[in-house]
Amino acid sequence: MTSVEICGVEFKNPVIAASGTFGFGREYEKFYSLSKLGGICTKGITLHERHGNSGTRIHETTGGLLNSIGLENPGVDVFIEEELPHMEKYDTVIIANVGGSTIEEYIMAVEKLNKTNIPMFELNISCPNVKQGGMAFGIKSDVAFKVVSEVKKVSKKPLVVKLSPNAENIVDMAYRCCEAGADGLSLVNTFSGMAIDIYGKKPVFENTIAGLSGPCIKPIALRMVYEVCSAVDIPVIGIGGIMDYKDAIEFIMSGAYGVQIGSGNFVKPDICLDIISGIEKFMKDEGIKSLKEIRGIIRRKS
Amino acid sequence: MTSVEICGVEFKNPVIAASGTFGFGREYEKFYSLSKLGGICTKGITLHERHGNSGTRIHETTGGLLNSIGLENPGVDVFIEEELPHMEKYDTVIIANVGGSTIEEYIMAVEKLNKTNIPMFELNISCPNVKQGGMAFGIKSDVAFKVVSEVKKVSKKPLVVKLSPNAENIVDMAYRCCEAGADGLSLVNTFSGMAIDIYGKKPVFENTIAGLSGPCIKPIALRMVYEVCSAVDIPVIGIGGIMDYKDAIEFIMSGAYGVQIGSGNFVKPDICLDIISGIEKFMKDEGIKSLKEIRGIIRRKS
Amino acid sequence: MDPKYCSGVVFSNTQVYENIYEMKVGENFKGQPGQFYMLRAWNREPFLSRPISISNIENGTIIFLYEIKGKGTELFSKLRSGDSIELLGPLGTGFPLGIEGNVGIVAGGIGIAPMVYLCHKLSTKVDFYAGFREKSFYMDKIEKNVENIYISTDSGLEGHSGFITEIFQPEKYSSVYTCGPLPMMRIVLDMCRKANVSAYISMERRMACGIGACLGCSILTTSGMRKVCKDGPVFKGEEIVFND
Amino acid sequence: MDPKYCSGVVFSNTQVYENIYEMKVGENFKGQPGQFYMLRAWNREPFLSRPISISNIENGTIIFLYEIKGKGTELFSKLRSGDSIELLGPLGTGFPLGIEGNVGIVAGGIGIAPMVYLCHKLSTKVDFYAGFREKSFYMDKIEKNVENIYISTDSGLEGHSGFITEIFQPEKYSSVYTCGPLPMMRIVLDMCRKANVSAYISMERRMACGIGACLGCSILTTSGMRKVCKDGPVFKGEEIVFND
Ligand SMILES: Cc1cc2nc3c(=O)[nH]c(=O)nc-3n(C[C@H](O)[C@H](O)[C@H](O)COP(=O)(O)OP(=O)(O)OC[C@H]3O[C@@H](n4cnc5c(N)ncnc54)[C@H](O)[C@@H]3O)c2cc1C
Ligand SMILES: Cc1cc2nc3c(=O)[nH]c(=O)nc-3n(C[C@H](O)[C@H](O)[C@H](O)COP(=O)(O)OP(=O)(O)OC[C@H]3O[C@@H](n4cnc5c(N)ncnc54)[C@H](O)[C@@H]3O)c2cc1C
Ligand SMILES: Cc1cc2nc3c(=O)[nH]c(=O)nc-3n(C[C@H](O)[C@H](O)[C@H](O)COP(=O)(O)O)c2cc1C
Ligand SMILES: Cc1cc2nc3c(=O)[nH]c(=O)nc-3n(C[C@H](O)[C@H](O)[C@H](O)COP(=O)(O)O)c2cc1C
Ligand code: FES
Ligand code: FES
Repeated sequence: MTSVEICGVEFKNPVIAASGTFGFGREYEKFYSLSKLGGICTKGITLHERHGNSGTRIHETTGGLLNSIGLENPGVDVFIEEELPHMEKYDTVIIANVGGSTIEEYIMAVEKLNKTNIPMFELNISCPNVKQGGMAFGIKSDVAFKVVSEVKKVSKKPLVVKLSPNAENIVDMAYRCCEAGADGLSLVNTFSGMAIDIYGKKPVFENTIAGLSGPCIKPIALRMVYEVCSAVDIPVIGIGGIMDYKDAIEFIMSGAYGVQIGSGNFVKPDICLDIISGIEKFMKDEGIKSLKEIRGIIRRKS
Repeated sequence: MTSVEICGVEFKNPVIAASGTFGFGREYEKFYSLSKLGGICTKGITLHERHGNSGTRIHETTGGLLNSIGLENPGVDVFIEEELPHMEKYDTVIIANVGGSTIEEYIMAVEKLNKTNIPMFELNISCPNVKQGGMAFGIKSDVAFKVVSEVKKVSKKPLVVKLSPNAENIVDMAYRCCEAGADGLSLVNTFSGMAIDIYGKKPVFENTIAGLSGPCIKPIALRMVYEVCSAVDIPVIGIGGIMDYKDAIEFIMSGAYGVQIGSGNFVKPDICLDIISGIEKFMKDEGIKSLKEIRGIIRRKS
Repeated sequence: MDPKYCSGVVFSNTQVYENIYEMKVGENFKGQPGQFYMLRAWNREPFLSRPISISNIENGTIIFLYEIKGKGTELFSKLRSGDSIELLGPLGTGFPLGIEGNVGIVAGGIGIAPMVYLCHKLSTKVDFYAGFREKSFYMDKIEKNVENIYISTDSGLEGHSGFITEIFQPEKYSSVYTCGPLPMMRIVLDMCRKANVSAYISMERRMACGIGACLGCSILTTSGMRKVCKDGPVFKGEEIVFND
Repeated sequence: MDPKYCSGVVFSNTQVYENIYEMKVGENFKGQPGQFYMLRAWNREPFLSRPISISNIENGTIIFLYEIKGKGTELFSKLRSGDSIELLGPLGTGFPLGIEGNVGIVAGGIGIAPMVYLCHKLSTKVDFYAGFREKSFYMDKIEKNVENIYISTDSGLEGHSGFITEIFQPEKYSSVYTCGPLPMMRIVLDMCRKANVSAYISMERRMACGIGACLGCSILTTSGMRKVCKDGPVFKGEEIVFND
C-alpha cells in the first residue's frame, strides 16, 4: 500500500532516514529492525577520510538545531569495506550520500561506489566548493549544472541530487540539475544559519555559519518542495523538519515521492516507525489505496 | 546608554516594534507607555485602502507562525488623518512602513507621507510586484534597484529599505539597494513558507504561500544580518525571531544598529519592555557604555 | 475595562465530560459575557496563546470551560491546582446585556461555554437550546438561570434526536444569541432573519495577538473589515458576510 | 546492554542544595557507573534531550543528580512525583570497574553525580576529593562507600579553602577517576601524568542523538575521532587531545 518507486528503485514505504542523522544505521538497529524502513541514506561519504570541524558542533535553536559537523566520515574505501557489508543485511534501500569539495573528488568516490550493489546515489552539492573559494556548489545553478553533468557521466546508478535551500533560485536550480541528467531530486539540505555566544562575544561555531534543521524549517522546506515538484517531472524526495506522519503527508501532497527524516531521529530514535505506521493509518482512514492518489494532489486542484 | 542614531535619527534605545505586529500602537498602549520604545514601525501602509486576503490568515508552526494578512490597511490618507495624530503623542520614533504593488503606488504614498512629521520611512519591497506577474520586488536585485532609486528621488525623509529573506542573493540585494540610495536597511521580512490541510487535501492558505516569522527563523535571519552588515556601510536594523535581550544582543553583535520585534509581541504584549531592560542589564553587567562598543564585535575579532 | 497580561493560579481543573474540562483560575479577574482571555501555560511551544471564553466569574475567580482539540488545550488539561497560567484579557466585545424581551440562546457543544456567564447576567426570561453529539454536559450550571432548557443530541441518547435547529423556534424571542459550530450558527441566523428576530453570533477565528494588532482574525462584515478579537467575537447576525 | 527508549515515572524530585536536585525514576533501569541517559520531559521545546549521568541505581530505580543550568534542567526541576519522563539509555562507555589498587576520585561540583554510583560499585579502597563553590552537598551519599573524603570550597566555608587540586595527591593511587569542570580535569590529568598514575576522565560535549549517529560530540583523541556519547564519556586521560 505504501510502496513507491523512485527512479526505478522500489521502496517498501516512502520513509527514508536522512543523511548524517542516521550514521550507517548501526546505532539505530538497537531500537528497531531497520528492514522496516523505506530506505537509509548513509552519512555523507567523501573520497578521503575527514575529521570534520573542531569546536562546537551542535547548537540548539527554537524548534531545531544548528550543526557544523563538517562531513566527518571514514572515506569511501573504509565505508565500502567496513560499513556497507553490515548495512546490506537490512532489507531496505541503501542510498549512498556522496560529498566532495572538487568535481574530481565526487567522480572518484562515485566510481568506487559504482562497483558496489548500492542501488542509488544521493549527490550532496551543499559542501563548500574548494575551487570556487568555499561557496557551495549548491548556490548557483550553473555551478551545480557542471558538477551534476560530470558526475552523471560516470554514475552507473540512479543519481538523486540533493539541493540546498540556500540556492539562489530553487526552481532554476532544480531545472538545471534535471538538464544535467539528475534522475531525481531531494530537498532540502540544511539552511545557512548562525548563533552568537554573547558572553564570549564570538560566534558559537568556529566556521561562524552552520546548518539549520528541524521542524523550524518545515514551512520553508515544504514550500520549496512544492515549487520544485510543480516545475520538474523527475521524482522528488521531500526533506525538512518532518516529525510526524502529518508532516510527511504534507510533503507527499505537495508532490514528493518519498520523504527523509533527519533531526527527528534525535528526538525519538524510532520516530521513523511512528511515521510509517501513521501514514498507513492515514491512508486506511481516508480510503487511499496508493500514495499516487495523493501525490501532488494540492496542485491538481488549484 | 542604550541610545543609538540611525540615519541621523536619534532612538532612545535600539528596540523597535516591527511592522504589522503592532498595528498603529493603540492596542499596546493599554499594556505600557509606548514612549519607552526606541521606535514603532506602522502596519504596512499602501496608497489605497486594502482588505487583505480572505480565508485563513494565521497558521501556527513550530516556533513561529505563517501569516497571510495581505496588507490590510486603511490607506495612506486615513492613516495620516486618523492614526498618525494619535501615534505622535508617544515620545518615540515613528517609522512609516510603506507597501505597494507598483512603483507609482509607492511614490504617491511617499509623497503624501513627506508632508507629515514622520522622521523615517521603511520601504517594504516584499509585496508582490503586480507589473512583474506577482513576483515580489524583493527577490531580484535589479528590480529592487529600480524601485528604491525611484522612491529615493521623491523621499524627503531617511529611507530604510526592508529586505526580504527570499532575495536570491541577500548580499547583492543589500549592495544594490545602497547603490540606489537607501539610507539604511532592515531585514528580514517573513520567509515564504506553506502548510497543507491534509484532511481537506488543500493548502491552508488561499494564496498557497504565506510568510513565516518567529523564533524559528532567527538563526537564518541572524546569518543574513551578519552577511549584510559585513558588506555595506549604511546602518542595518536586525529583525527575525527576537524573543529576548539575548537574541537582540546577537543581532547587535552581528552589526545591527537597532532591532525590530515582531511575532514576540503576540506572545507577551510587553515583551519589548523586557528586551529593553534586558539589554540595559546586560550592558551594565558587562561594563558596556555604548552599544557601539559591541556593534559588529564578532567581525572585528575574526 | 482595559485588558491585562498577568499570571493566575489554577485553583482546580476537572474533567466535566469526556474531552471537556472546567478550570478555575484566581484571582481578581473581570470581564463581560462573550469576552475571552488568551491563555498560555507553556513557554515557547505552542507559539501562540489560545483564546478561551469566560465561562463564568465568581468573586473574581474565573471559570473556563474547554474542550481538548489539540496541543494547547491538551496542555491545559494537564494543569494541576497550584500551577500558574498566563492570562491576557478580558478581550473583545461581548454580548449586549441591556436587552428587552425574551431571549433565546442556541449553543452547540462547547459553544455553551460563554453562555453560562451570559445566562447568569441576563435579567430577562431566557430559553436555552443546546445541541450535543453524544450527551449533554455542564447543563446543571445553566439550569438555575433559565426558564426552559431544550436539548438535542446527534446520538439520540438525550432530548431531541437530531440537530438543535430542528426544535429551535426563533419567533418566540425578541433576541437570539448563538455560539457553536459555524454551520449551526448559519442556520440559526437564517431562521432568525426569516422570523425577523435580531440575532447575535459569537465568531471564531484563529488568533495571533488577540488584541486587534495583527489583523489575523479580520473578517469582512457589512461595515467593512472587522476584527473578531476586538470588534467581536460577538457580532450582530446581519453584519456577517459569508463568502461562499 | 543495549539502550532502550522508554517512559519512566518520577518517584521523587527533591531539591538537594540551591540549584541541585535529585530525581528518582522507576522502574527497572540498568546501567554502569559513568554511563548516562538522554532525558526529556517535554514535547518539542527544547528540541533536544539532555544527557544526565546515572548517579545511582537502587533496585531498578534510577537516581539522577542534576544542576539547573538552563531551560532543560529547569523543566526537570518542575517535575513532580507521578509525572512521566522519557529516557533513552543506558548510553556510552563508563568507568572501568575491575581495577586493582587504591583509587582516587576527583570531582568538581555537579561532577560528583556519576561518582556516587562509581563508589558504590568499586571494591577497592577509594579516596574522594570533591571541590565546591560555596559548600558541599550530597556527600552523605558517598561517605559510606569510601575511605577518606577531602573537601575544598572556593568560598572557604568548608574544608580546604581553594581548589581541590591543591590538596589532591595523585601518587597515593594506582588509578584516578575525574569528573567536573574541564580546567579542573586538565590539572588532574597533568598531575597524574607527572606522577605516572593512570587517569580516567569523564568528558562533556553538547549532544544531539546521544547514541553515536550524528557526530555532534566527536572529539579528536590519540586514536582518531571518537564520540563522547558512545566511545566515552569516560576516556583514558592520555587519549584526550587538547587543541589549544
Ligand atoms: C473568541 C474565542 C473563544 C473561544 N472560547 C472557547 C471556549 O470557551 N472553550 C473552548 O473549548 N474553546 C474555545 N475556543 C476555541 C479554542 O480557542 C480552540 O479550540 C483552541 O485554540 C484550540 O487549540 P489547540 O492547541 O488545542 O488545538 P490546535 O492544535 O491548535 O488545533 C487542533 C485542530 O483544531 C483545528 N482548530 C482549532 N481551533 C481552530 C479554530 N479556531 N479555527 C479553525 N480550526 C481550529 C486545527 O486546525 C487543528 O486541526 C474559542 C475560540 C475563540 C476564537
Ligand atoms: C555525558 C554527560 C553527562 C552529564 N551528566 C550530568 C549530570 O549527572 N548532572 C548534571 O547536572 N549535568 C550533567 N551533564 C550536563 C547536562 O547535560 C547539561 O547541564 C544540560 O544539558 C544543560 O541543559 P539546560 O537545558 O539546562 O541548559 P541550556 O539552556 O541548554 O544551557 C544553559 C547554559 O549552559 C551552557 N551549557 C549547558 N550545557 C553545556 C554543555 N554540555 N557544554 C557547553 N555548554 C553548556 C549553554 O551554552 C548555556 O549557556 C552531563 C552532560 C554530559 C554530556
Ligand atoms: C547533524 C547533521 C548532519 C548532517 N549531515 C549530512 C550529510 O553528511 N550529508 C547530507 O547530505 N546532509 C546532511 N545533513 C542534512 C540532513 O540530511 C537533512 O537534509 C536536514 O537535516 C534537513 O532535514 P531535517 O529537518 O529532518 O533534519 C545533516 C543534518 C544534521 C542535523
Ligand atoms: C501578522 C504579521 C503581519 C506583518 N505585516 C507586515 C507589514 O505590513 N509590513 C512589513 O514590512 N512587514 C510585516 N510583517 C513582517 C514583520 O514586520 C517582521 O519583519 C517579521 O515578522 C519577522 O520578524 P519576527 O520574527 O520578529 O516576527 C508582518 C509580520 C506578521 C507576523
Ligand atoms: S488576533 Fe490579532 S487582530 Fe485579532
Ligand atoms: S551526540 Fe550524536 S554522535 Fe554523540
